[in-house]
Amino acid sequence: MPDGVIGGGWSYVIAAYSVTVAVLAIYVWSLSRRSRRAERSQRDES
Amino acid sequence: MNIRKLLVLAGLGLAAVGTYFGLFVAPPERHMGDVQRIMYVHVPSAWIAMLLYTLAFGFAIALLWSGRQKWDDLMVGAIEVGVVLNALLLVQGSLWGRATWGVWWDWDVRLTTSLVMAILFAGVLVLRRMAPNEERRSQWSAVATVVAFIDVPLVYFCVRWWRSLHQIQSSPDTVDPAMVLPLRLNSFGLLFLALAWMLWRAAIERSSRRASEVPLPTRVAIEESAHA
Amino acid sequence: MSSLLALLSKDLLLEWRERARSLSVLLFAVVTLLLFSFALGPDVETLREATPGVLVLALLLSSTLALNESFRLEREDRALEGLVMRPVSLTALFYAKASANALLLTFLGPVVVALAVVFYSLEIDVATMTRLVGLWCLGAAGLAAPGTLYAAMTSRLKSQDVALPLLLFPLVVPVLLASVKAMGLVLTGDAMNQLRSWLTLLLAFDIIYWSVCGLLFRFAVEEGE
Amino acid sequence: MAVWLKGPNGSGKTTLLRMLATLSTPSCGTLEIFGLDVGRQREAIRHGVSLVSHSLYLYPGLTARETLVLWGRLGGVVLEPESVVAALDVVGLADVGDRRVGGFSAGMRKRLALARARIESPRLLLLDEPFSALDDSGCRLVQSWVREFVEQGGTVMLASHDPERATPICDWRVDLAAGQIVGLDRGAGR
Repeated sequence: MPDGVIGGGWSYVIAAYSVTVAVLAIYVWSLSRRSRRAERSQRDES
Repeated sequence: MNIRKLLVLAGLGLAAVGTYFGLFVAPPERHMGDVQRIMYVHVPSAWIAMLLYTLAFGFAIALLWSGRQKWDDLMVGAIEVGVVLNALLLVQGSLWGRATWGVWWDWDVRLTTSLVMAILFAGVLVLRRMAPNEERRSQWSAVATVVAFIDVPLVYFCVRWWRSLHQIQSSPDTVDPAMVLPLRLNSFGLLFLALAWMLWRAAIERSSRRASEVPLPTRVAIEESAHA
Repeated sequence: MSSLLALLSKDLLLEWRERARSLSVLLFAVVTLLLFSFALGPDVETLREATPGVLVLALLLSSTLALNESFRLEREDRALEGLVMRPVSLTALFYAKASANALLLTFLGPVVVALAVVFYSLEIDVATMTRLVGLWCLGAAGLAAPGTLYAAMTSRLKSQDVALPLLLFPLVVPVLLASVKAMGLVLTGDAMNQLRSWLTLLLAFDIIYWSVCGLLFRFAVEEGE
Repeated sequence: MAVWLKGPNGSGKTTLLRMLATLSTPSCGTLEIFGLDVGRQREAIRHGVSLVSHSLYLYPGLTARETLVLWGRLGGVVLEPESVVAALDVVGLADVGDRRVGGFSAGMRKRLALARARIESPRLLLLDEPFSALDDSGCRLVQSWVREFVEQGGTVMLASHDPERATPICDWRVDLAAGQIVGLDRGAGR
C-alpha cells in the first residue's frame, strides 16, 4: 500500500478515542469509589 | 490534594486542546489518511505507560533500599495507572492495526512487547493481592516490579530478532510539524493526568493501610496465633 | 561457599531420597510430548516442524511442577525458617536452590529429547541430539533462576499452583523464544549462521537472570518479618 | 541462668522468642543480644543463639544424623561423627541415628530438634513450649538437659504453659500480658 491512501479511517479513530475516554473514566470512577471506601473505613477505625 | 487538582485541571485542559488539534486541525497523514489520528492518543499512552513503569521501578528500588512503606504506595499507584494505559495501548494498537494492516493483531515487536509488559505488571498487582501480610506485600511487589522492568528490554530484543527473519518493520515517515503539536499537548496532558491518578491511588493505599493497622497487643496476638 | 555446597547437597540428597517425585516430573514432561502429538495430529512433517516448540513447552510445564515441589519441602515443617535462622546468607540459599532446580530440569533433558526423537521420527545423529540437550540445559538454567525466586514467594500462598505459572511464564518469554529458535536451527540446519547469536542471547539471559534474581532473593524470603 | 516466660495465649511469648532468634525485627525500639543489634548484626548473633520452636524445621527425607551434620555445616562447623553420636545419645536417639526423620514420632522429632539446638554450643537457648509433644520421661530429660546447659554457663529462655515443669528449673520468671512485661520474679523453685 505504498501509494494508496487508506480511506474511511474515521470509524477506527472514533472507536479508539471513545475506548480511551471510556476506560479512563471507568478508572477514575473506580478510584473515587475506593477512595471513599478507604476514607470510611479509616473513620470507623478512629 | 491541591497539587492533584492542579494536575487534573492542567491535564484535562492540555488533553482537550491536544485532542481538538489532533482530530480537526492536523492534516491527515499521506498514506494512512485519517486513521493516523489514533497516533495522538496511542503514542502518548505508550510514552506515559513506559514512564510510569520506570517510576515504579525507581520506587521499587527505593523501597528495597530504605524499607519505607511510602514507596510502596507510590509504586502501586504507578503500576496500576501504567497497566491501565498499557491496556489502552493494546486496544488502540489493535484498532490501528486492523485499519492499516487489515489484522487485529500482528506479532510485531512493539505489540508483542507491550502485551508481555502488560501481563508482567498486571502479575505484580495479582501478587500483591495474594501476599500474606503488609511487609511481604510491599517487598514482593518491589521484587516482581524490578524483575519485570528488567525483563522488558530482554523481551523487546528477543522479539525483534525473532521477527527480523520475517520482515523489516516499516518505519513511520518523519513527522509533520502540524502533527507534533497535538502529540505534544496530549502527551503532557496525559502525563499530568497519570501523575494525578498515581498520587490518588497512593493516597488510597496509604489510608487503607492506616485503617488496617492494629494496635500492638492485638498484633502480637495475631502473630502468635499465626506462628503457632 | 561451604554452606552453599551443604545446602545444594542437602537438596540433591532429598531429591534422590524422594525419587518418586522427581520421576513424576519426568513423566509429566513425557506426557506433554504425547499430548502435543495428539494435538498436532499424526502427520510426521508437522510434528517435526513443531518439535522445538514442543520441547521447550515440555520444559516449561514440568518446571513449574518441579519448582513448586522444591519449596513444598521447605514449607512443610517451616524448614526454610530454620535455614534462615542459621548464619547462612540468603544469597547462598538462593544459588543452592536454583542450582538444584536447574540440575533436576537438566536431567530431564536427555530423556525427553530421546523420546522426542522416537515419537516424532526425527532423523538426527548423536551430535545433533547432544546439541539439543545442551540447549535444553541452557533453557533449564534460564528458567530455574526466576523460577526459584518466584516459587519462594508463591510457595507461601494457598493458590501457589496458579500463581507461579501466572507470574513466571510471561517473564521467561525471552528464554522461551531463544531456546525455540536455537533448537529449530539445530534441527533444520543453520544456513545463515544464526545459531551462534541465539546461543549468545540465551547465555546472556541466563547470566542476567541468575545475577538479578540472586540479588533480589533476600527480599523475597522473610528474614526478620 | 534460666528464665521462664509466662503468660496467656497471645501475650507475646513466641514473638519475643522469635525476635531474640532474629526471625522478627522489632517494629519499634532496639533489641541487643551479646551487645549486638538484632536488626543489623544478625549473622553474628545467629552463631550464638538457638531456637526450638513449635515448628521443628526438620526434613522428613534426612536421617537424624544427617540433620545434625547439615545444621553444623550451615554454621560453618564440620562435626566429628563421635560428637554427632554423643549429641544423639544425650536425647536418647543414638539407636535411630540412621533412620529417616519422616518415620519419627512427634516426641522423637522434638528430641532431635533439641539435640540439634545445642550442636553448635550456643550461649543462648530459646525454647518455645519445650514440654509439648513429650511424654513424662521426655519432659524429665528436657528438665535435666536445661539444668545441665545452665550449669555449663548457658542462658535459657523458655516459654511454657506448664508451671509444674517450668518452675523447678528456672531461676527467673517473667510474666507477660498483651505484649508487656507485667511481672519479674525470682523463680519459686530455686
